[in-house]
Amino acid sequence: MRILYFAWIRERVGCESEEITLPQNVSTVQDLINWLSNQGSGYQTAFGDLKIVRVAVNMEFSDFDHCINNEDEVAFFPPVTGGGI
Amino acid sequence: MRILYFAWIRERVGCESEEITLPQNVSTVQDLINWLSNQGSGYQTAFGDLKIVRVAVNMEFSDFDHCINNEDEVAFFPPVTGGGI
Amino acid sequence: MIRVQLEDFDPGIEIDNLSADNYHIGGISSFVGLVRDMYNDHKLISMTLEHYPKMTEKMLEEIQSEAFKRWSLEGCLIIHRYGQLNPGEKIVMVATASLHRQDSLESCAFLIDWLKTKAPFWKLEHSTECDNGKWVEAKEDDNIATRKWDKIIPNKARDI
Amino acid sequence: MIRVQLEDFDPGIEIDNLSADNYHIGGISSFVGLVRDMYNDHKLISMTLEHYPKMTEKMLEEIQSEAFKRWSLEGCLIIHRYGQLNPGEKIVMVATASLHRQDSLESCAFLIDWLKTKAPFWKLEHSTECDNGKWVEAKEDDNIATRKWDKIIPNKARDI
Repeated sequence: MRILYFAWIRERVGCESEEITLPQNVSTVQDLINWLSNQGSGYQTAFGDLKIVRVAVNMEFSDFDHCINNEDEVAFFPPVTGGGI
Repeated sequence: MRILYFAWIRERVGCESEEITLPQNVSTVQDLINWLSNQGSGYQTAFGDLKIVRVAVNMEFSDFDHCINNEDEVAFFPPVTGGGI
Repeated sequence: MIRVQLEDFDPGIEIDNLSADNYHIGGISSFVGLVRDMYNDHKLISMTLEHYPKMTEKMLEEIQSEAFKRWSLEGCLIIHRYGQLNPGEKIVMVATASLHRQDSLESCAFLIDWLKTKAPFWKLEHSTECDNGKWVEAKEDDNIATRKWDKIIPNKARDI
Repeated sequence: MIRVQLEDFDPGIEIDNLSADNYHIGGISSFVGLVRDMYNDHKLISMTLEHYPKMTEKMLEEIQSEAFKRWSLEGCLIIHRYGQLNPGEKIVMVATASLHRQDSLESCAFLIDWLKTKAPFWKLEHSTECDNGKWVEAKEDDNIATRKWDKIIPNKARDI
């Protein structure tokens, strides 16, 4: 699975993207967040306040209970702030 | 008094503007229209349907019962159709 | 700024001028009106815009003042052409600049609605059907569009 | 048309291109977003716009399709820049062309509101107060502005 990180989530995690093999027992976005949060303090601070974390699965905004599999591209980022003013 | 005519009212009256001395008994726009309508068939057709005639006195949209005097500039025209589309 | 002119204009230059040296501006909304080639099922060859010059300037100034009163604007532009115009040519441009986008979006829509019923312009259409020209009648829809602004009192304190 | 680019753009050329050779168009509305020099009482030196390239294109296409579904449009343009931008620089432009002015005015406002909450862009502000940069937080107001469009079903048959 490909995971992408943007903005301050990227800064806290310490990388832009990574390839992982989905561990057993990880079937939703929330499972993935829980698993990642145990991979180091960078991940832990990145996912410390989930109210300000958003996720896209295969470039669609998704909920944390969205099911994922090894072929998905999952991106984590803060709420978007585009569009000029 | 200066009177201006625009669009099809100008075409029917046959001139763009004229200077007149306000006749006795003409104290409102409506009086002026009545008086002008007796000045020839052009005026008569121009003021034939007052629902589609608008007036400005001194460059302010006005009603037909607006009082006028010799120093005023009175303009007659159809409802405006500016502004592109 | 108000301009009533025969000549064409460049919307890009006008937009740039409106924001030049003012780095507080966050957005510029504009509307450019063009001459269409079809009106009521007949093909337009050209149109002639007649106006009442002194009153036009006065009314456009009043419309602009009204926009500045109702919204927080950093800049405002109204350009209206007159004379003969062919399909595809620009007739009118309104543009407003503001810190926050809603002020400029709303005031731009307001300006073009008001302009249609308050600026003393009359259109003579030359079409394939009527080469001598036919004076365009005002639309009741335009009056409705203008009147809707009577009810709208924007909140200047908003921060969107 | 969708463009996501580092380079600046010329709104005048974009407006001209949107109406080129289409004489049915009666009006073009546009919104140009600029980098402001002040945000929340501190002076901005520059900002960096980060985005999720593949998803950006996809979302902008979806937003554009939604505008074409809701309004009668003859043309639509969304340009969004990314990378480092200084105060006064253009960030974004949306423009829509239609036969009647309300379609283009409403869809232009819709596009910029939707873009703010649906396009995956994040702003890093470099200010006098925080030279290393501070990520801009999303505004609840933007979500409210986006949601208001859920209620609006424009009437495509209108002739204003």
